[in-house]
Amino acid sequence: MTNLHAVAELHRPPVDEPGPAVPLIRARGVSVSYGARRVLGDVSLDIARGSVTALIGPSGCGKTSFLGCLNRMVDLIPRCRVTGELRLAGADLLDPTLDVVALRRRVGLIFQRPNPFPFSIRHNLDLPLREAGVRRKEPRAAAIERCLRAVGLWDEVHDRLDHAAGALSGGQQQRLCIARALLLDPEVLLMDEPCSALDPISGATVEALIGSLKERCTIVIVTHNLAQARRVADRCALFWLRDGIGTIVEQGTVGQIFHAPKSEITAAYVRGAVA
Amino acid sequence: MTNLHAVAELHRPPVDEPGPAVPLIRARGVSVSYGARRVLGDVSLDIARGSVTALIGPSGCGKTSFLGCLNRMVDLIPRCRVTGELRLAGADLLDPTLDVVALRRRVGLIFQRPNPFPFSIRHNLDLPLREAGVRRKEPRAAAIERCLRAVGLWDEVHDRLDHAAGALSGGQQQRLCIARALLLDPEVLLMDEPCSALDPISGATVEALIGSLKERCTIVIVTHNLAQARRVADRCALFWLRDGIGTIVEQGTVGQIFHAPKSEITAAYVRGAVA
Amino acid sequence: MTSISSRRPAERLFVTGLGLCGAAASLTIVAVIGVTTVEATPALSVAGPQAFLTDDGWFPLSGRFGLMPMILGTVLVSLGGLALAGPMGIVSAVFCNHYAPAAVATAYRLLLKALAGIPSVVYGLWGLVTLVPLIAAWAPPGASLLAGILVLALMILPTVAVVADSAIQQLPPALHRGGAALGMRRHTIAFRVVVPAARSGLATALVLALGRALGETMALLMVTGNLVQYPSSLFDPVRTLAANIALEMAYAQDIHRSALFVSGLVLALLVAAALVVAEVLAPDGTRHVD
Amino acid sequence: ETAKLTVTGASTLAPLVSEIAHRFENANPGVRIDVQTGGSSRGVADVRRGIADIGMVSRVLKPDEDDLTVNIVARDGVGMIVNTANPVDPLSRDQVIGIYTGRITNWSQIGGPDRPITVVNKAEGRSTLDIFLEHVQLKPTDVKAHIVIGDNEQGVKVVAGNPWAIGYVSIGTAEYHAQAGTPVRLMALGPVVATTGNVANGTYGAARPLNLVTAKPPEGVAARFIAYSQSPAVHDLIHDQYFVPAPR
Amino acid sequence: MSIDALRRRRTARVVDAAVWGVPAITVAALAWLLADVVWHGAGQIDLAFLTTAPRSAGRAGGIAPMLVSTAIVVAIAVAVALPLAVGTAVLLVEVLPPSASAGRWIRRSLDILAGMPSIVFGLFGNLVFCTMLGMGFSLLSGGLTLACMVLPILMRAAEESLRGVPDGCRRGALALGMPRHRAITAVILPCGMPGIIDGLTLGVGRAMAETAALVFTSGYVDRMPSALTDSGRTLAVHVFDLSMNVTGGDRWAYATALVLIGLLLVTAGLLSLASRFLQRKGAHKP
Ligand SMILES: Nc1ncnc2c1ncn2[C@@H]1O[C@H](COP(=O)(O)OP(=O)(O)OP(=O)(O)O)[C@@H](O)[C@H]1O
Ligand SMILES: Nc1ncnc2c1ncn2[C@@H]1O[C@H](COP(=O)(O)OP(=O)(O)OP(=O)(O)O)[C@@H](O)[C@H]1O
Ligand SMILES: [Mg+2]
Ligand SMILES: [Mg+2]
Repeated sequence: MTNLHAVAELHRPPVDEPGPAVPLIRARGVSVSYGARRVLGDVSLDIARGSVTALIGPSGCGKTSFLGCLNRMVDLIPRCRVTGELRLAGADLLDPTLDVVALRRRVGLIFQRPNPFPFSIRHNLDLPLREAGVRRKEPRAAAIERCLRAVGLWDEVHDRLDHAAGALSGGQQQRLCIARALLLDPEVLLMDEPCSALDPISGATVEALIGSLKERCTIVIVTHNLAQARRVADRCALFWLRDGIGTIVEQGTVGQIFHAPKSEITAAYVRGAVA
Repeated sequence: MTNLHAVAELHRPPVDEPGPAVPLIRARGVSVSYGARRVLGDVSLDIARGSVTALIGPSGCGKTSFLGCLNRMVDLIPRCRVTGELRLAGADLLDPTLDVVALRRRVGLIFQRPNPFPFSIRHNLDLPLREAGVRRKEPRAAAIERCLRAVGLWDEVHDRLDHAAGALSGGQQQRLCIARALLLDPEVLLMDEPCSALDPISGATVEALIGSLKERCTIVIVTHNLAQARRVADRCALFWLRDGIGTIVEQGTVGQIFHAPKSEITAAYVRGAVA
Repeated sequence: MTSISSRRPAERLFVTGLGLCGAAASLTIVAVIGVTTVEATPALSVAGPQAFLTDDGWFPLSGRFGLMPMILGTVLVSLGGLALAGPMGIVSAVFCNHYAPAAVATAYRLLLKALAGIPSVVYGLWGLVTLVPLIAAWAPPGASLLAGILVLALMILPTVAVVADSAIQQLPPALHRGGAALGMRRHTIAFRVVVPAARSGLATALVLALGRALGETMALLMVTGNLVQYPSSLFDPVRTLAANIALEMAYAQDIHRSALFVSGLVLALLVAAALVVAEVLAPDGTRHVD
Repeated sequence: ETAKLTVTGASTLAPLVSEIAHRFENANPGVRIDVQTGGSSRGVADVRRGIADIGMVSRVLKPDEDDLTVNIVARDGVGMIVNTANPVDPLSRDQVIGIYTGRITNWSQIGGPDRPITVVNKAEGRSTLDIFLEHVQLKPTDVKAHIVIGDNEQGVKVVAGNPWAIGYVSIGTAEYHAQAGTPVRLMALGPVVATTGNVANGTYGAARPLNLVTAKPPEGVAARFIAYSQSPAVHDLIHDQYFVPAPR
Repeated sequence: MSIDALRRRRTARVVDAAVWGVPAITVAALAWLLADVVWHGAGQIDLAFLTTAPRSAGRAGGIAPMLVSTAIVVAIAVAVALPLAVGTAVLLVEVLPPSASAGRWIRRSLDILAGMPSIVFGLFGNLVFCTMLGMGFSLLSGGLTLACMVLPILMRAAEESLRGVPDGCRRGALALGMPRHRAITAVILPCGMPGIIDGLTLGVGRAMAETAALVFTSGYVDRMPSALTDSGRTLAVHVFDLSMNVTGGDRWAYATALVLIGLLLVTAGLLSLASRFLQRKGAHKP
């Protein structure tokens, strides 16, 4: 189910519907500053519909900030400024008049730090569903079970859905947040280190999930686990700090990046890390 | 610098000073319950002075809860109850009259979720130092630089030490918290997934740090990254859920666990994950 | 469980100090209630406690001590005021945090804080000179339950709004971001995520405001008409317990004076009853998880 | 000579006594007079307990208060007021009784427009209430009021804001407001016209005394201060407060 | 667009309108009230009004002694109540376990205190501070009585604010081996400071506005106070007296009220600046 009216609204300045050759997301010279500090400079990246793109790179080089631009979470950070060109299916993502709510329904985000609401597990999942207009109880319960199963959490929590989400272990919270983002069936899913708090088994569950989502969902995943990037991604982009400003030094298919890197930085990074 | 007076206080019921053969930390039949829910049962583990012990296992099986017992952070969770025998250098860690402040200075903890104070970066690091009685400014500044360098954060933040710590990226916050725990030179360092938010480079920095700390510090590290466990740890313990209660299914040297596991669960876990 | 005592002298001293603070704070109420009780004793022993509930009419000089209409009046005015000011205060707090541009929010906050410190006599004068005549033109005598509720609502609104605002401001921003990332609309985030997450702070705001409402004297004295009767509509005058004390204390002597202190005691009981209800309705919130 | 006097009691009297005290202090350096309020009953109680040297009492003393020495400083008449928009004038005593007992509930019953009457009464214990009741020969329990008020100013504002209200307040206050343009009009309580002049010359009966009381016959500074308060030297201050100097 | 979507859009509009409507109503009511005060009072205010003593029972002269008395009484109240309130709040949140009945009783007792009418505080203060403790009518008695009055507001605000401090901060501090009292004073209290300051603003407002409690304690004397043991009339008492007891005092009552409101705005502004400064010094949110 693609949220049709949301798409309709987003398209306000009507543009040519992107064909398969046109990338779903298109970034050109995107820069991000917090106050006077520029942290991301001149990022250009194309993301095709239905692909999985891994963003890798050292800590603090602007990966999270870039994801934040894609669903306009940056709006919530005071003094944060984004420039450049950023389009989703042709629509200008940096347009100040854009309907950000519709955008965020299409573009889900899973945060680096799990952030469940301080309510019960069930209520955490019920809320977005009700917000999306699912009024009846049964379809909500069904969706909740489906998504919890998808992240491998159902068996662990099905008997305590009414307990506080805050009492879950770190990994459980993370998976709860993934499940929550899946509920709305987003068109694009941004995942900021979704497996960082997960053990290998849960991590594998999430990776399998990513695989199964691919058909109906475009995924951008930030990961520090290069092996994981190789396993799940089609394309890969390496962010790097240059003079204190993050940018993309190389991008390409996973094969290219890991086996035939053009830049020395990339070569060193994937080598050093894989070793 | 071992915190001598703290040790002295801790030793209230005088016990024989443990020789090298006696483990520094000794757990026998430790169980943890939150309210009526038992989450950890019958954990027995010995940790030798100067060793690095990795705790691995799936999400929600009680690793964090076990670490919490070792420096009595569990005291802060209402309705949390710990039973069994737990000793540090012979002193009973579950003694309700134990001086937990002295204990926590000896046994540092790095949390799974980075939790910098909502102050400036500098103030985050200044506080524990002042607390430990370092009155003059220069030694504090020196210690701060040393610890920030140790976690590879100095270059990134030295020009904005007075900015808010909360504006750091996820990985930067994580490393800041590691630096903060190092300042006091703890005797035992408990690390709960310290590298989960870190890219391979920063991860390697932290691993190197662990190596360099080994001489003066006993380290217990929870990690989901089995490769990391193999790289940094001497011994390894696998936690597993049995009937909903976490326990240790196997422990031994890293070689044993990864190459000659006794239990099938271990074999499957390390295989599945490494593959 | 948390060990309260500690072996460290500094810490022990600190905890002792805190204990003394707590003891002093709770002693205050003991002292206030104690003084009130001592002063109320003559009337209670002469008339008997039940007289204050069952007597018909309040004519203390003629030995009639019925407080029931005033108890009802106090409850109606306070609940009415709270019913208006509670939601408005919470909405104000939401407004400051999620709707208003920063400058507007700052100005509005300042305004609310000033509102909280205007003497009640000024509210009373305003109500008497502007509000009561308006109501009187419509449904005489004007001075009424309704006037009391409106003036009281305006007076306690800042208490609710300021306390609620600081409770909401304190929530981790991750909460708001989490909601936004799920494509929730602003009002859903505000009223379904933020407000419930701040419920313990909001409960505090309401309790404080209720206390202020029950104890409010001068403003109500000027606008409620102070008639000792059971109101049959919003436009009927009522007298509150606090107004009763202020109205008559100046000339009251002996049993009359003592009977006024019984009003104070009854008010304390009323607050206690309100707290019991509040505790049953809204059990203590827990600490926020971050 | 240094001395300190504490005067407590009626808030009606406090502004006046406070001003007298300032003048007295200026004339007698070293003397300090602290004026406090809290009500007539407080004045009586404080003087009896010895907390205050002088009490201010804005009413006739009760029979059980004959242990105190009374010194009248000024008088304050009580008159009926209605809104200037109200054409009814004059009111007979019977009509007032009818209004205050609930027999007459509409101005049309006494020749006014068809409007319900809003009856404003004072709170139990207030001396103006006592004077009013005594004058119209009613018991407190007979009165059927719509609004109960405390101070005079409140009464004036209620009547000013409600064209169909009737109440009774201090004549001086009402005169001031009538002059200052507040829409209130004084009406006599009885046959004599309600003016401060008639209160002063004693023809207007419905008036209360404003007293300074002491536990024992005053002596020393207290005696001098009371004498000063009763002297013509402070008559301008008494007029300033819209009271009437007491006949000596 | 579906009916459902339309309905949802309408809900959003209605809620948004309500959220803007409430402050609009509040501002309108306040503007109305303020306009009243300004209309009647502004004409009386000039420099002399602020710097001279009142004459003719307040209908001439100024309010200088009242300004000083108000400042002193409020300062005493804050100096006494703030430490008590914060101490009690810390006791409830950081020391006593949440289930402790002592904590519940302390909180309940303060809640009841919050509901007592100010005149009862006045009579209480008069009996206890003025008479039993022999302080007489004085700024000290008044300040102490006010301290009792604002204690519940300060305590509740502080308690709430401390409860809102994220557990991560608390655990972080304790895990660093900070003794509990240091964790509280160095980390938890600074984190909770904005809420405490908000409570303080409310409390100061309440104290500055108080009448009935002060008539019986700090008193009615309109002389410039020269010691804490002197009686002194506060601005709010002056407003009350002028409007209720002094015939023809209305305009001066409004003028005094206007000064009081101005003072409140300044105080609230300063306190919020202080709060912001403290936040900036440390700070951000986790
Ligand atoms: N405060 C709490 N109250 C109740 N239950 C809790 C609490 N904290 C943890 N638990 C439960 O205890 C179990 C063990 O949690 P713990 O955090 O120790 O797991 P963990 O091994 O660290 O998992 P992870 O790898 O996901 O961090 C989980 O099922 C969790 O839901
Ligand atoms: N709210 C903020 N205000 C100011 N600076 C910020 C803010 N958020 C991030 N930064 C800075 O911007 C830079 C990029 O941060 P970002 O979070 O995008 O990095 P990242 O690539 O996600 O790193 P990590 O892998 O550690 O999460 C960092 O130097 C960080 O300190
Ligand atoms: Mg990041
Ligand atoms: Mg954990």
